[in-house]
Amino acid sequence: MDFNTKFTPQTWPDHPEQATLEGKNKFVGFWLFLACEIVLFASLFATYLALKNKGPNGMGAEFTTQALFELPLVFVMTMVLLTSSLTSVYAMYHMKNHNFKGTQTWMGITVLLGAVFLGLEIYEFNHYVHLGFNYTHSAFSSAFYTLVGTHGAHVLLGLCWITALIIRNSKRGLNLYNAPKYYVAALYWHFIDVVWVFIFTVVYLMGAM
Amino acid sequence: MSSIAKKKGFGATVWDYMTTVDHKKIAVMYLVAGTLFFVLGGIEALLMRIQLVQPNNDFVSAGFFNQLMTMHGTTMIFLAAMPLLFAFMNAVVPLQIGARDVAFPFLNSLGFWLFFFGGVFLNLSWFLGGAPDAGWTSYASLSLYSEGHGIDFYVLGLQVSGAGTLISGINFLVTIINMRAPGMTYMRMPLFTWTTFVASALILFAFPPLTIGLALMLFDRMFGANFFDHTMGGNTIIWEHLFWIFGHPEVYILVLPAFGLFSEIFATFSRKRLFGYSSMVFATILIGFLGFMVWAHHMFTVGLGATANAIFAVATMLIAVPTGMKVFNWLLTMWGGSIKVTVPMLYALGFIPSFVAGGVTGVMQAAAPLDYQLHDSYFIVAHFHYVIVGGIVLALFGSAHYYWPLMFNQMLSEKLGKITFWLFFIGFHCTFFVQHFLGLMGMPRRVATYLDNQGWDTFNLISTVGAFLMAIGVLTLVINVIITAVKNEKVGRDPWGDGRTLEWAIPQPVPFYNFRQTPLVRGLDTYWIEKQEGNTEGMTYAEPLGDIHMPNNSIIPFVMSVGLFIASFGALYNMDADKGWSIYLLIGGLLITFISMFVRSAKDDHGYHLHVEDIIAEEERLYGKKGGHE
Amino acid sequence: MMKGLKKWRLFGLLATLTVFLSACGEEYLSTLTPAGKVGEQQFNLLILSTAIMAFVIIVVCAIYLISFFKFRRSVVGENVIPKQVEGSHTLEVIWTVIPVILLLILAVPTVTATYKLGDTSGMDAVDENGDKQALTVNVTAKLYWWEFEYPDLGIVTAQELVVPTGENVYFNLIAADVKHSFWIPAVGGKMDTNVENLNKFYLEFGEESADLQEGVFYGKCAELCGPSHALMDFKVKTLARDDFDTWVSAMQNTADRPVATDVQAGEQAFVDNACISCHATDATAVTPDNPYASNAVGPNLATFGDRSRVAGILEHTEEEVVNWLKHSDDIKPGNLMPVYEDVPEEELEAIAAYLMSLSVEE
Amino acid sequence: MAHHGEVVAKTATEFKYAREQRAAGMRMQVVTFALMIFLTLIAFLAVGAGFSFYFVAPVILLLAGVQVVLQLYYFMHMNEREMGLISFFMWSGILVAFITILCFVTIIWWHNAW
Ligand code: HEA
Ligand code: HEA
Ligand code: HEC
Ligand code: CUA
Ligand SMILES: [Cu+2]
Repeated sequence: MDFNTKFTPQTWPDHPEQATLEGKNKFVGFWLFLACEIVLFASLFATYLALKNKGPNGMGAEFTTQALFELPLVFVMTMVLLTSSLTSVYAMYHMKNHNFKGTQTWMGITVLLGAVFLGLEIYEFNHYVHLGFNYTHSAFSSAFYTLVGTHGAHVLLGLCWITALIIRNSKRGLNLYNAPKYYVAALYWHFIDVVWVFIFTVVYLMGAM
Repeated sequence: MSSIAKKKGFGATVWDYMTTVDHKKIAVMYLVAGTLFFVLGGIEALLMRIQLVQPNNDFVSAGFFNQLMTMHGTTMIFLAAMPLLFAFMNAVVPLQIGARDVAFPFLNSLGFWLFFFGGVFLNLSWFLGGAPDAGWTSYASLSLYSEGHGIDFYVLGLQVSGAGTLISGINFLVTIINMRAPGMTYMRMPLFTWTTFVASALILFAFPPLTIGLALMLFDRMFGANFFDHTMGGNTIIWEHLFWIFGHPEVYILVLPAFGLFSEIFATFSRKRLFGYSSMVFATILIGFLGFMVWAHHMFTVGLGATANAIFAVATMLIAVPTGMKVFNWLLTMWGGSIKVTVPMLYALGFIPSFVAGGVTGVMQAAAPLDYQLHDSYFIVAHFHYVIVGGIVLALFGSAHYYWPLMFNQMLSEKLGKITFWLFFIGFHCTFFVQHFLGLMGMPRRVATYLDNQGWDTFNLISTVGAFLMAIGVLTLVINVIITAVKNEKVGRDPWGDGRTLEWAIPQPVPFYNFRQTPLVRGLDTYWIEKQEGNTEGMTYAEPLGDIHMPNNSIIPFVMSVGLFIASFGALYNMDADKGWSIYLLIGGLLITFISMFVRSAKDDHGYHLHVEDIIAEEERLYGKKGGHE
Repeated sequence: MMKGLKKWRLFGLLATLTVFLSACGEEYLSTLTPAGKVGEQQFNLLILSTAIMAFVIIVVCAIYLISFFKFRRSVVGENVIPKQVEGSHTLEVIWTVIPVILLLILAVPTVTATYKLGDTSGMDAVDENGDKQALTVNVTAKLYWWEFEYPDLGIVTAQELVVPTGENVYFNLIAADVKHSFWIPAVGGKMDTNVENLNKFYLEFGEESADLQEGVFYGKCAELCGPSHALMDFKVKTLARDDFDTWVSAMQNTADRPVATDVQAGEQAFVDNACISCHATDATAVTPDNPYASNAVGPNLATFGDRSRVAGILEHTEEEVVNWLKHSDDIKPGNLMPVYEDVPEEELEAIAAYLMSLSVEE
Repeated sequence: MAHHGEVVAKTATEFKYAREQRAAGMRMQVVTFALMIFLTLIAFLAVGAGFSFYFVAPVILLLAGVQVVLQLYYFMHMNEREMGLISFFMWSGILVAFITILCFVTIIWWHNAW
């Protein structure tokens, strides 16, 4: 059983992502990477919380979270991203059933939803900048854009990655070489969602109060 | 396969190293690069010590001194101590656990080249307008105020090399989790593997705060962000926390593998199983955990409030308990053993009193109100050189002698080794012991000079003399290496005679696939067990001789790192208004990196299979006899 | 009986340590010769912890030496295979419990002292008339000099802190540019001057500084702050309360001090060269605080004649003042005062003489 | 390498069983998803309703915590066997994250006495 083995749904292993040593390494390594990302984002969250609403000369910033954030937009973004998490679960479901077309399709839908999310975020940032709340405006603005922007950058990276996977593998079907790749990409996508849960809670909801 | 048919010639060798993914060759590269940076950092230290030899000295200017001091600390920690430890981890850990290579050979190479180019980038600052000068801690207010590009070199250089470290850390974790030979349970892993494991876990959690801190600093300097600019609502204490949340675990990242190395040496040369193995493992993990709860002991005088100081003080003191466990276990390993004083053992013997002395001054500093006096004084400098030089550097030198036969199939001269040890050891105590008193006598650290009549002159003189003794010691080691290389006498397997762990069971020179057949591990100290049972083969095998799957060499890690190296210059000069061209460097560099990444992911790389005939042929080439099982 | 002996031994150890440690260092600078309650408390912690640590080192070294000398291969025999012991639970308990006890002995006074030294509530204590009881000093650290403002007394000075002995003196600490750290080793441990927020702490000055070698305690900047970090010294003059009160009234009367005739030329030069734009010569010229640090550009020179050093480091002579005016950038690299190389020598000398005359002491 | 298993085909019953198991698992995932949507709604509504910050903040943080656990344990399968070590690392990361954030929301701006 190796990369070149051709599988049928009946012969496809239960855990294709971990059926080879390489796959298993990738799997464990990626989880560890995610553990590392937790601390990475924690550092950004911590910085954001310390600098929230802080402006020139330590006074309150001229823009505050209350004045700035618009929850309806955030709500839509949240729903879109949560849904994309489910669609990637569907993709993995089909992957485990050795249904390549299903995998590709659901991954594709995930990418589309991710792109919508990213579009909304860009729209949001653009809106704030037009209000005068740009990156160099205050410590608060720097911290806000850096935290949310880092998440956005992760989304962007995820989009590129999954798109590349879809295209690169479009002609060859599932095998033990690419199954782990799909799997960790899906993990990554879930993690992006996890981070967003905290962003909408800590940044937007708690900010809007 | 082609990689067996060895190409000859200098160019081919260089190319081989540039593209290699073999952990043993990467270990050699870490060793060479780390040593170069160590000597560089040492020379910086010597220059500082010359400047401080007498009051009001003007051997170097104040600004230059600050650069020396900053680069000395940064180089030693990031570019010397850590890579040298990585050298031994790479050389030893896969062999200790019975693996053919690390989990991600490609990433292993990438980790090295990122570290290397990050380090080169940082050091090029000397020639490009001045090195960073805000201390290795680079506290935000001063580092934002600092003119020129020094701090930018620091930020970008550490960012690049830090990425390499993180990659290596994950790599070791996965290797140890997934690649252990059959029978090698967690509680049978040699202690160096265990400490590598825990240190890598610390890397996993400690480097992200540094990455973020550096990024924020970069954004402040490059894009006008305001994280640390208090006039815009920023806060410099954020940097201090981020730095120390990283910085404190970092010192355990350094010292834990050193502990592991000494554990191997103690057991080997006491001819005895490591005393209290399971408590050693437990202590290692506990130190790792506690290491994340104490960082604010570097910030007692920052004004965090009495409660925070009290909590962090007590938490810090707790670390003495697991560390003490280790010390006593080492002592009890010797107790009842058969101690042979070889050069590695000499280093281990020198380590105990030196490290304990450094450790206990650490506990003194943990007493917050006392630290109000000690902080930022030479007492601190004494403390951390006692633990670092007395712990890590002694471990590195000791292990260099210990593992030299494993890595190069040659033995360093024991006679010269002893001379090295005594010169270095005496020099070390001479340099740093008196610094405790300098600190107590009111001498702040990081001073480029000092006025006379403050009672500090004699001790500073002694300290400088000691530094030169250390330098002579290091030179002796270098000479020893050269002589040994020229002599080129092969020593073969288990040259110390008392090897206990799997790495000593492998025939020398180690073939590039490490184990012809994956070994079966039947207990702690496998090789010792096999030897006791009279197994001349040195190991029991878990599988019949068969094809071996090997990874392909690749130049991509090198190219990717070069790309980031170039991009770093672009980012750096992009901060100057008059250097419009820099943006092309930035984009070009990033393009190189991204394209190589793309090539890597788009081009399938399944590695290759080494067939039984190839293995037998290779063993014949190496050992001159018929390879493989009869 | 045993107990008594042990106590006595401990005492003996402590006494020897104290003598040994206090033999090092200069009285006006060393943490080993504490002058004041804060410093003493910290010194006591030093002695206590050193004793504990000495004990630890002795125990470790004892086991170490015994095992080394008893179990060398040359002693036990070349071919002996030692017993491969796994470990010992009893021993493990022992070497966990004893260090924990030792640490407790250290931790209790540590925590107590942390809270005690951290208690700055006395700063705002008032008597029945609503007057502040304790002396408060606002310290602003700047690239490479120190300003000391006495907010309740309406006076300000620089480079040399003057304080009364025998009472708690409270400090508000801040930096105007980059982070520094305020440290008077002989009197008590340091505290950082941050840029974004006030730090508070107190010290107690136990003895008058007049008897010291230069009549002052030495103060240091203990946080790297640039090229002249090493030279960012200040001095502390401690006076009995009465003398301090006298000094304060003298300070409060520096506004319209007559200038002695022989230095009037110097004063003129001081004004003509626009020194006055950075340096006040009036101790009541308290610069308005921005929300954070004081706004003063250069040190207040109202008591320059009373200082013991020029710019914190040079000898206090007129020649050195002239030297400073001509070469301040060499003397303290990176400092923010312009150089006056082109001003005629006589003029500089006159300025020096004038500055030396600025005094509030007899 | 040593880990090469043989290609084994499932029997028809095994195959059917596995399929059904996975389908059941997928239904579970959809329930999880519904739950997450529901929790999100509650969080937004709680904020919209304008209760006191000190009441709402802990509640929505708790909801976020629950959601994350759902994501990790169901969507990302951290509940499965052989995930012990990985859970250990994830929770260690969460611990470090927690301490970091706790520190930054407390002592960063608390400059006062030592
Ligand atoms: C390898 C590196 C290393 C190691 C292992 C340590 C180990 C320890 N360090 Fe050190 N430390 C540094 C490197 C290291 N340190 C560096 C580089 C700095 C300065 C950074 C800078 O500012 O530039 C620093 C600074 C530093 C400070 C800040 C000082 C200041 O700036 O004000 C403190 C304060 O608590 C401290 C404490 C400790 C403690 C308690 C330990 C403990 O882990 C020690 C534990 C060991 C023992 C105690 C000995 C063995 C134990 C026994 C024999 C048992 C019995 C003992 C007792 C009961 C006490 N260290
Ligand atoms: C791994 C860490 C490490 C190591 C090994 C060392 C090693 C040494 N350090 Fe350390 N040091 C630090 C980490 C380290 N240091 C850190 C983190 C700081 C704080 C920086 C800061 O404040 O920001 C510091 C600061 C520091 C100071 C205080 C500076 C100040 O506060 O102003 C001093 C002063 O004496 C000093 C001295 C030394 C000396 C003499 C050695 C010696 O052990 C060095 C011995 C080595 C040599 C002497 C090599 C010489 C070799 C040759 C000459 C051979 C030449 C050969 C060929 C050409 C082939 N160091
Ligand atoms: C731009 C502002 C500026 C001007 C103008 C200026 N100084 Fe200064 N001066 C400073 C600063 C800042 C320092 C503190 C330097 C240090 O110690 O780092 C200082 C320090 C001094 C000191 C040492 C103070 C002490 O307490 O020890 C003297 C004396 C002095 N200046 C005299 C003068 C004279 C005389 C002139 C005019 C000829 C002058 N200064 C002009 C800013 C200025
Ligand atoms: Cu101011 Cu150092
Ligand atoms: Cu520390």
